[in-house]
Amino acid sequence: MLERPCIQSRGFKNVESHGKVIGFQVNIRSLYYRGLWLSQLRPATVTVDGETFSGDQITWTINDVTYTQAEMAELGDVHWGLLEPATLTVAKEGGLESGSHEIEVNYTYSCSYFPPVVDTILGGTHKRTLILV
Amino acid sequence: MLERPCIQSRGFKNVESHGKVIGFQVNIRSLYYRGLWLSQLRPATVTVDGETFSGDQITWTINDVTYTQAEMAELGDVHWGLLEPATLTVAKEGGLESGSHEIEVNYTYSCSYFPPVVDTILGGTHKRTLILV
Amino acid sequence: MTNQVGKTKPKRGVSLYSYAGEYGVTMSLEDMFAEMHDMGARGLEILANSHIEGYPNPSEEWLENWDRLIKKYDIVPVEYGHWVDSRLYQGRHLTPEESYEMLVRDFKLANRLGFTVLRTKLGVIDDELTPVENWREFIKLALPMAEKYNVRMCPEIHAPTLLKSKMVDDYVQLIEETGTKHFGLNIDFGVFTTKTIPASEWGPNEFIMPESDHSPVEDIIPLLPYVYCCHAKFVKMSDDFEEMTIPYETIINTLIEHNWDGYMVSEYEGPKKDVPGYAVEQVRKHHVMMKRILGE
Amino acid sequence: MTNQVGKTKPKRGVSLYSYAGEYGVTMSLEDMFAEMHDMGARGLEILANSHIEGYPNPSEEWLENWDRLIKKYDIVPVEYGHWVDSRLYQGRHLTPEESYEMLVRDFKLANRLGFTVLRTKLGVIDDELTPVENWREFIKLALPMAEKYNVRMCPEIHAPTLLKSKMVDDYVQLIEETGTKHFGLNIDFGVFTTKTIPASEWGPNEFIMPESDHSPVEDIIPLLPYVYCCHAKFVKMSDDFEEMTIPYETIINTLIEHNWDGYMVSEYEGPKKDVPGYAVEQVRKHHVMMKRILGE
Ligand SMILES: [Mn+2]
Ligand SMILES: [Mn+2]
Repeated sequence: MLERPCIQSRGFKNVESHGKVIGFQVNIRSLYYRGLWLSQLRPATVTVDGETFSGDQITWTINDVTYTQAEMAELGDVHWGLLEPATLTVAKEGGLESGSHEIEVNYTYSCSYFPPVVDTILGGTHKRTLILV
Repeated sequence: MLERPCIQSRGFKNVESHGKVIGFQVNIRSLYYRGLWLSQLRPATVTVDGETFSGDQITWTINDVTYTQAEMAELGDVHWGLLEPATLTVAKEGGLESGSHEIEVNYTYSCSYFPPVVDTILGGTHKRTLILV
Repeated sequence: MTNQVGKTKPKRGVSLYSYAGEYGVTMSLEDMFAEMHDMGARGLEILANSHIEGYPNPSEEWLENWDRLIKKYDIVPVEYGHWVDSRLYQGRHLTPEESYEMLVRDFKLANRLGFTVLRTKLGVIDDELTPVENWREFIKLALPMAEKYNVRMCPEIHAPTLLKSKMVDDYVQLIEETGTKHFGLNIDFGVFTTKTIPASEWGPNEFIMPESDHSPVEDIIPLLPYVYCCHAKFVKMSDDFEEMTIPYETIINTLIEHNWDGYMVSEYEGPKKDVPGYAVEQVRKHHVMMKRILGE
Repeated sequence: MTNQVGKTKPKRGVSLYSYAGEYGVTMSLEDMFAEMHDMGARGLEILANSHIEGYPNPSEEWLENWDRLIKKYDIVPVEYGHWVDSRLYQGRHLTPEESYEMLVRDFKLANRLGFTVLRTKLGVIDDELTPVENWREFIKLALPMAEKYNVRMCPEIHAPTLLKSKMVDDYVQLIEETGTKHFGLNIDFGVFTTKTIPASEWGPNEFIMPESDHSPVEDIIPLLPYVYCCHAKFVKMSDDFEEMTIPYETIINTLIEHNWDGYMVSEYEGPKKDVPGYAVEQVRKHHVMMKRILGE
């Protein structure tokens, strides 16, 4: 099952490419009561131990397909379901050290049946301390 | 998933036979960390709103097979797994009324790697208020 | 009032929205169906975007499991919640053609899953929740396909909207003008709210519906021919099985008197949805109440 | 001490017992495997009676899913916990033949699932945890089948038992007398406990292990040839990744010095197992510590 918070502890790890650690990954689940089309999402930022990442430093992997945040804005027919955690991959050379890390994830999304003003309000900042082994 | 308490709310209902309500059912899960052979179990009692049922007034249904409590004492090769709630069917003519009910379930079980004295101690009484629709 | 045996009556169901705080964390789709079965609440509302894994393209495996669960728990698929997400792309609204495509995609899926009523949520353009300007255009465009796939599009009439309002008049006008049986209304009983619970009962992160004017229950009567499903919205059940904010006895008796026999699907929108088991118990209490008023 | 690169070292794993408070409620088998994968903790201990659905006769479907998960999460099946439930029937002990049958049933299943070490829990007859009188008889009876199914039966040496004790001597004697490679020991690091956490940290319904004598770490050295797996028991990890009750640095360095390269499977036995996420975080901290001491 998913963990209750937005930020999941399962899936938190460094990622390697060609034998080099190129970043880290953290999984999130949507706390909204319905799934979202990718184009409804506004770009996320991820802050780890005070350092903030944004834009093309972050990709989203949903159902085994990876998207840049720029691509997502155009994808009105790909859906992020409630049972599918999204993997945020954050480009950070060398990754994170083994130990405790303060993670913050921020994003908002549009909701057409609410007044237009909510599109930059729904969602928000989620925080959790995670342990990287 | 299972609910955390021993006494589950899902599955609480009256049971009919040939158009007559002949009793009620309540599901329990084992809170012990390992599953149990049916012969390890000591007969359960169920108390509902102060009225206690025991012995052959109660059957256990595990994995779609129903056992009397007398039969269970001899079944050393049938296993009650942790992911399988047991359905206790309690014979009570007319069943229970729609509304709120205080349920207590009591049973113990043997545990061979602990001193023999624990066989009447492990387990015990579980209580929960359930709503019958 | 004693309800006569044999008379046409509203039926009981559940919107799975009620269990939103547990879904995926402590309850699966099957767990929610099992709850309904225990309560004799046969009528199901799902939210397409929430409860269909792989939406909008569920796998064959998921569909087979759906069929199995519907049968196992004796569920009647009633209402399929979906959205025309008009602000799908930042900076513009969907065109009528895009909205049409979005609707038809859901007609097909709803039909495959056995639903005949759609809770069709339209995008809005202002704080008064006025629907997008081109709604008539794409709804009319979609009517033939709604007929083909045997579904009724029903905007939800939800507080703060009143039953006597321009919005409802506009929807009724479209129905009468076209004579369609494939566009109607979902009435959310929240429009009849006469009381609120103390703000202190809500948690710090919970959304509290602002107080607003309410409609008298009798205002539903002229609309009933167009009402294909109701949201039996509720906020708090007392320990003696009374709902604390909405005049349920009057509502249900009005529906009975006027021979309305659709489904009332429980929609829990009170506090503590995130507390495991809390919403589940609230829905059970809600059905004890409805069963008593219905004389079941 | 700096651990030399390339030297034979103990390996890290997890006993799923650690997640007992979450299993079936907030975690599935797959969730537990995913946790292990995140931690690079490849060695798996299951408890047969807990983690095999349909035990002792899992379905083909379950077995196929097992194989898929083992592969997907790069898991090494290490230790299979099982029991000879000597008081299976009220009023009598199992006969040697019945115990033998119970063992062999598990040999076959363990072998099918890929395990080579068994944590074989024997029934006891008194408060000192003396094993049943006929244990030698059925263990010897089972040795040929253990060889056939490539498994090692290992009673767990667990506090309050000491490493220098008649019980351990008896087990070692059987090994030396028979020369078998299919009977050995599992050492639970709880035997090295030097401190306890305050009783106030435990909840009202939690079992607190009574204090008892402990073994010095070096007492494990002569036993190492017979130790096929260790329970890396722990009770509390501090926020700076120290275990509060057991001298881990000494234990792991002793194992390294003596070239013991089996699996240490984390076994969390501290407070708050029922608090979602708590044990999960404790196990992660435990692996941060083990990784550091191992110099990984
Ligand atoms: Mn509603
Ligand atoms: Mn142990």
